[in-house]
Amino acid sequence: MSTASDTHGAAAVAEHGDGHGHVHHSPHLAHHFDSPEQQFMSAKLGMWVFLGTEVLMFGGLFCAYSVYRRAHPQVFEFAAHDYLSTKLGALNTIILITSSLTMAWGVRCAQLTQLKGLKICLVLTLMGAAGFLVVKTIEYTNKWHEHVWVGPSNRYYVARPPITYASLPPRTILPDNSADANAGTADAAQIRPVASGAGGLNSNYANPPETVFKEKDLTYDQLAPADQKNVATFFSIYFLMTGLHGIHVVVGMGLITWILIRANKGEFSSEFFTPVDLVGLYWHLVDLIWIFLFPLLYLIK
Amino acid sequence: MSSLAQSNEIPAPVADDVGGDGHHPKGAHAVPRRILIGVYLLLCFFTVITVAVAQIDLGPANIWVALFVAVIKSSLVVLFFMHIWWDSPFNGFVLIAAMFFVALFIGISMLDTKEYGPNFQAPELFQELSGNTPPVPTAGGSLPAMEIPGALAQAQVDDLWNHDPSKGQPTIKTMKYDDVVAAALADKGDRHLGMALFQKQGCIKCHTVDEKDLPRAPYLGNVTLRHPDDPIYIFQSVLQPSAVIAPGYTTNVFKLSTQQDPIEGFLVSETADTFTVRDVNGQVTTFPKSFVTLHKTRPTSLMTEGLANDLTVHDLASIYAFLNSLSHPSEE
Amino acid sequence: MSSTAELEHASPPAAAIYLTPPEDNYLTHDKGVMSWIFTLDHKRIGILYMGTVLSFFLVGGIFALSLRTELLWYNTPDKFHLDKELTLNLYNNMFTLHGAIMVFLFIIPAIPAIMGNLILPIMLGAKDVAFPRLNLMSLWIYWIGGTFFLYVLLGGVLHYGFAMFGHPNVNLPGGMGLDTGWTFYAPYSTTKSLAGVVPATLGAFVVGFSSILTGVNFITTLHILRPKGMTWFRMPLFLWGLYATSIIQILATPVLAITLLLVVAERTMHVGIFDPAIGGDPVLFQHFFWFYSHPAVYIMILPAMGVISELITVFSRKHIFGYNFIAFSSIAIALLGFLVWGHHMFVSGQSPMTDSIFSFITFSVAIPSAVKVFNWTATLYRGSIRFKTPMLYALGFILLFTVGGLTGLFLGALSTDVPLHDTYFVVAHFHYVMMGSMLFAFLGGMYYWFPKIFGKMYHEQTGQVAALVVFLGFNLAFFPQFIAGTQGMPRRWATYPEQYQIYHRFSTAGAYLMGLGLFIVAGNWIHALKRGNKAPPNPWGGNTLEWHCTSPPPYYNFKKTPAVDDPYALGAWEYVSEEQGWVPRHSEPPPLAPPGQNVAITH
Amino acid sequence: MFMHPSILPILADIWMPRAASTVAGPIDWLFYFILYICIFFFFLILGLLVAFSWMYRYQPGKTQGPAPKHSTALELTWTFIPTVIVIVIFYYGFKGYLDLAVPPPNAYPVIVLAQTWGYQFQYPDGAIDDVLHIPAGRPVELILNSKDVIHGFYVPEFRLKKDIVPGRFNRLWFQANEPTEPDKPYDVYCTQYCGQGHSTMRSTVTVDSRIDFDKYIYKISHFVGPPPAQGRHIYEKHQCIGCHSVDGTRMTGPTWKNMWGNPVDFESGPRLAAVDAAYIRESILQPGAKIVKTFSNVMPPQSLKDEEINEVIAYIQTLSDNYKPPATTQPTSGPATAPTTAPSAPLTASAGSAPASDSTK
Repeated sequence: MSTASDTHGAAAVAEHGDGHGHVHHSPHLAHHFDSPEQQFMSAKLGMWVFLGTEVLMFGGLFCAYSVYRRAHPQVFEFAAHDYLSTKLGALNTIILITSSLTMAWGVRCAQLTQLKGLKICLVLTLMGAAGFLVVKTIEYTNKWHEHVWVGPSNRYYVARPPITYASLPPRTILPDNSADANAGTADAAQIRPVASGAGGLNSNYANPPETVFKEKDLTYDQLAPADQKNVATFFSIYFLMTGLHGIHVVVGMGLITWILIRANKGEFSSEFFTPVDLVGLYWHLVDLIWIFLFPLLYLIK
Repeated sequence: MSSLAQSNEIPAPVADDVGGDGHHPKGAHAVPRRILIGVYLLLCFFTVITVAVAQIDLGPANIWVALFVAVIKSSLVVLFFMHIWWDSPFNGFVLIAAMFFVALFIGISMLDTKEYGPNFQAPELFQELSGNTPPVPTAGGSLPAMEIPGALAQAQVDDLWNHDPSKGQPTIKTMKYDDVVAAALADKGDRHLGMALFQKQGCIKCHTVDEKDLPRAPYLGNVTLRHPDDPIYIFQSVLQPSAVIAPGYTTNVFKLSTQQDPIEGFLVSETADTFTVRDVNGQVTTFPKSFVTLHKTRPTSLMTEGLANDLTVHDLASIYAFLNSLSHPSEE
Repeated sequence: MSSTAELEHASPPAAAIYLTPPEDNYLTHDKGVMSWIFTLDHKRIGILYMGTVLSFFLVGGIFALSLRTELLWYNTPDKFHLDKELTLNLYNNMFTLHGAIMVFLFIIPAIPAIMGNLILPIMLGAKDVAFPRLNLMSLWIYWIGGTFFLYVLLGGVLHYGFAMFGHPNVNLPGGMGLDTGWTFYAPYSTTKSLAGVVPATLGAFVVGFSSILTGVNFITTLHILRPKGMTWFRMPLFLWGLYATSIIQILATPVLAITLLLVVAERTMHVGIFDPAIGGDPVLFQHFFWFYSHPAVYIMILPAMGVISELITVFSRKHIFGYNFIAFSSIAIALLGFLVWGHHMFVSGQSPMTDSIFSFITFSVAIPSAVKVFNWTATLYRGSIRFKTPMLYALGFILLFTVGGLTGLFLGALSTDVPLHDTYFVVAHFHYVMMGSMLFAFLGGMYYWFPKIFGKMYHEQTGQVAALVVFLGFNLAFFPQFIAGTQGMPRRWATYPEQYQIYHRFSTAGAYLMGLGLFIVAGNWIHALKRGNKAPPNPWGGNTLEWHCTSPPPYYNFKKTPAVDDPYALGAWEYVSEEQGWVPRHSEPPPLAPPGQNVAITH
Repeated sequence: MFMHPSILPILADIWMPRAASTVAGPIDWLFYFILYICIFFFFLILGLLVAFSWMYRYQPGKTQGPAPKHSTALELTWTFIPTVIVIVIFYYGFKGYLDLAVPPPNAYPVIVLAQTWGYQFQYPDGAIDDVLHIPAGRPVELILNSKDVIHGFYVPEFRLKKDIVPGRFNRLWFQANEPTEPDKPYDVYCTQYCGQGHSTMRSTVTVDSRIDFDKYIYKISHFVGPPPAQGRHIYEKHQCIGCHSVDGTRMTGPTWKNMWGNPVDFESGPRLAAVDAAYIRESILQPGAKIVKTFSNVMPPQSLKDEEINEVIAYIQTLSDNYKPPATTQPTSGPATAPTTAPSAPLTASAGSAPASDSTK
């Protein structure tokens, strides 16, 4: 860990050692840094650490996704296949990748003091982001019209109290108040594994019945009872993931606009382009997350 | 502003414990055009690939392929668009560390939810370690020996049987049902003889009197508690087994599409998609309802008629006395 | 280990002490409220944190005392003929708010945000943290988060205040107190609870971001702003502690953020991830929550360990024993701390396999902790120990941490955890670790750096007496809870079977005693602020960089950064007098500075 | 192999309560094993601190001897020893835990159904009670379900604890060999915070001899009486009693006193002119449908059979002041003669009557 960071200060020292006179007169140098490079590197390190926290934040949602997909694979097949459009997803992927390219290009322009190119790239990136949001809005409105929104506004929303062992089928066929005490001794011992089958115990993690629907597409009725309860959950996860990502896109647009304004004032040059670089990093992270969201949500077949 | 003013005359701290080239400040490397374009084309290419692969059904492999492609794409973005290729390795390390902890988080949470399977039994590993392994269902025919608490030796059984006071009296098969019952009600019976008969007549082969045993017929350890002051019920069950069938002991017959000979026994339990049946040998079978081609219940009990034909009324009463004593051991 | 070699041949400390005239230090540099609220100076931000955090500590403490009072009788509602429903709810609110405020608003920010901000850059020899604006932002974010909690608090006070006089339906929108326990366990928090779960979770969410930003700031500062000579293995151990803490803050807190967002979503939109009624899994919530909240325990204790390492070595006038092992054990604890969250779920229906894995890793965390304790003890060996107030707290810390750590063995072992889980044994255990250890380190550190921060000396004897009172009070309050817990007293109970009453009586008495001690501490500080003697630059003879500048430090900490070497080469200082404190050896004691004129002590 | 606590009697007295289950032995042994380790290390540290503080305290004029900055040998020693110790502790904890984890196949299963704020124990033959009775000397397996939020099941004397998680089926098993003394059952505590009544959510567990247990099961599974008495029985055994009073006092839920036939206001929706069977039935099956004013819905839906619901309704009717018992029905509290189909055991409305099999003999 130390070695890595030590290579940081390097440029700083060397640069400082070279004694470029202009270093101390750089208008962007904060008082507690000794060289623009040091400032630049700390800015970048800080940004990367922050991006790390972003990754972990999304990690929570990915965890929920993984757990539920493992528990209810057929739900994910059914819902994704019937309600998510691969075309729109792929379109959005391309849009984001393109905007990533323009952003990276913008950074390049800033590094080479090509302000005009920088502005063009930023505008293109903004357009990409807007395009992405437009497509997302189309998808969301479709979901709204198909009544597969979050929670109770989802047509598959099932709210019933958690299934209790006492209410499981096996108990109903045991004698009501039994003339037969061993119904409770050996019988119940035999009951347990059976009752824990599909739709039985631990409905959250019950394996779907082995009846295979591979040939034709799943319909809701073909889902195991335990799974039917979780169709709404899939859409919750879908909306949470894409929603949080969408929020990041909106924030990114705000940042890019801010950079654009500063670029208009001609603030950036090969001497000072930190903000452009940082916003670039942020924007690429947004792209990065989508690169994972797309196959996980849209390509379940 | 004051800070800037001051900053001019301040010789600021500088790090000396580091090396590296001073000419290209790290991360400030301007990415060549062709690399940008090339990476972009690669990304688009992989997007097409992943969509295409998703159309092919590889079973569980699909998701892994998709994730693999996603990892390639993301590393392209990280390395070139995000400059890690030229940047200080530590920045990349930060990202990798973050990914690692996400993997950790997901991995362990999945391990738990996966481990917590739908089946109630703890995983075999733990059963072996803890030594509590469930009993293997006995194969057809071979019955595990069942003991009455303080069972009699064969000699004692024979002895009691030979000195049965009621020897020579008319046996039950020569009498009418109502007379037998009436007579038996009058007789107090001898519970030791009853115990001997319980063993000799083979009641014990199916009827358990110790709850630790796996029952193949209604448990009799506390039968007179469940039917207090109702010896008639007991007598009837002995003389006419099929007249009243104890709840849970109706004989079910299932014909399955998967096998030739039918499954016959007591219905232990039933879920949305499965039946579980325990046959007369105590063997338990569970099968999905979808296999069942025919399901009917027998009107008669598995207990054959006339087991008591060669006994006398006194013997019958003795068996009741014995069962009664099982329920009330206190009254020695 | 090459660094150890460096330490051997460390040159004597350069004593470039630069005395700015008293009227130009960071306290007096700018005037006016605005100059504080918008300050970018890490020391001022630290002071602002100190004010806010301590006032939240007061609130949490009041809740603690009131719930201890309720527990004086095993059947409070019946005994005083109170409305049972109301009393129980009130108690649930009290312990929840006590926990939530203490954890999110006091313990977690206390040492990193207060002392980290005040001391870290000076100790490092930097002029400020890497991102002063970000630093100020994290303070403001903390304030915003705190306001959420205050809103919940106000809601509770209104609701129950009116309810006592027969108006049960007076509510702020979504804010009638908080009754879920600070753990927000689903599905109670997401379905049944009628309290202000949403504002409270949002509050914790926001405060979490303040903690994240602080972590980002510290990590960058420690990586980039280390001046000439400050190699990784010349960093004072307090900085190692803060570094480890920052790692946890940036890696764990985001998961808390997403968890709390999910709770809010669950409550408002019924997304069905945690609520079993709509297909969710409550145990999954516990995985989410403890993935943050167990490492959070180390956010609380690691900087405390750093503080103790400083105090022990300075007041026993001796080089810290086993520097590398202490430094690495901090990192080891930080990383292992991420792999043990499941030991909070041994009885929650987690799979036996997972239980066993977590139990094993949990025990492995015990080892670095033990190493630290042994090293601190060994540091005393052949020292010349001065029992100033900070040292008393340090010794108290070692004892309390030993008890807390050892009782952790009971809870880490799978089978003994079963009867002890969720009983007062656990309550006592984590109060010994989080409250006892962390609070003692915090108070010790406050006393230790008080002269440096404010330039005033506190009253020594009062400080020592207060330390003893707090120590006795603490043990009286929490040791009986071990016994109560073993006997089976469950936690979070407002009424309880009579046989436990005796332990609660002791506990409450101890709580009051401790409260008294803390009031003496507060009085001591306030008195010192008003009319304490002027503090010398180095009252304790410490050799870390903050003692190389004036007390209070100038606005830019250092005009000329002193050359750095072994931070624990204490032999380089010698004691002169109360007024001048310690000065570099082989140099004539400096003449007393005439007012308004600065004197440089040159080497 | 167990180290008996009486090695340190004082400690043994104040720590664990009496051990009443077969699983308690190993747990206690490990507990005291760790306890002795803790005591050793605590006094080791304490002794060192005190000794050093005294020997090396600051004395004017006393010069400070040279001391090592570090000693790798020492470091390794006090890294290695704790490692060994914790591994040993982990091993025994792991072993004991496995015995807890896997019930023997012939365990006697009892279903524990928790809801805010009480327990309901269901025996294999369908008998239901709000206190737990178990047979002595026989492995018992508890199957824990919750109707609403997470609860806990904790019996200190058995050293047993498990959370009761809705949607999951946690199990625990144990064997108690000694019957409890009469009227001295063990306590059952809820250990997972579950809201307002958390601290009042308690029950008891009684260990019966085999024969007493059979009698008990027989008694509670053959309760027979006229509908109102049945209703009262359900009221007690299905935890209604936890939230609804029958004497007019306000509890978590509305009182049943004078509820029948009287108007009732709701948090939302029109006022109901007179409480009738339909309303009560709905409130039992879907508690959230209509919420009485000034109350909040903490009641989970109840899974009662139709006849049981009717019996509850019949009982509620008897609670209104203007209730006139039909000439045919007998007073609800008095002994009720059983139908001929049922065993001829005179039983009273409350389950606390004399054991049935006594009266049969």
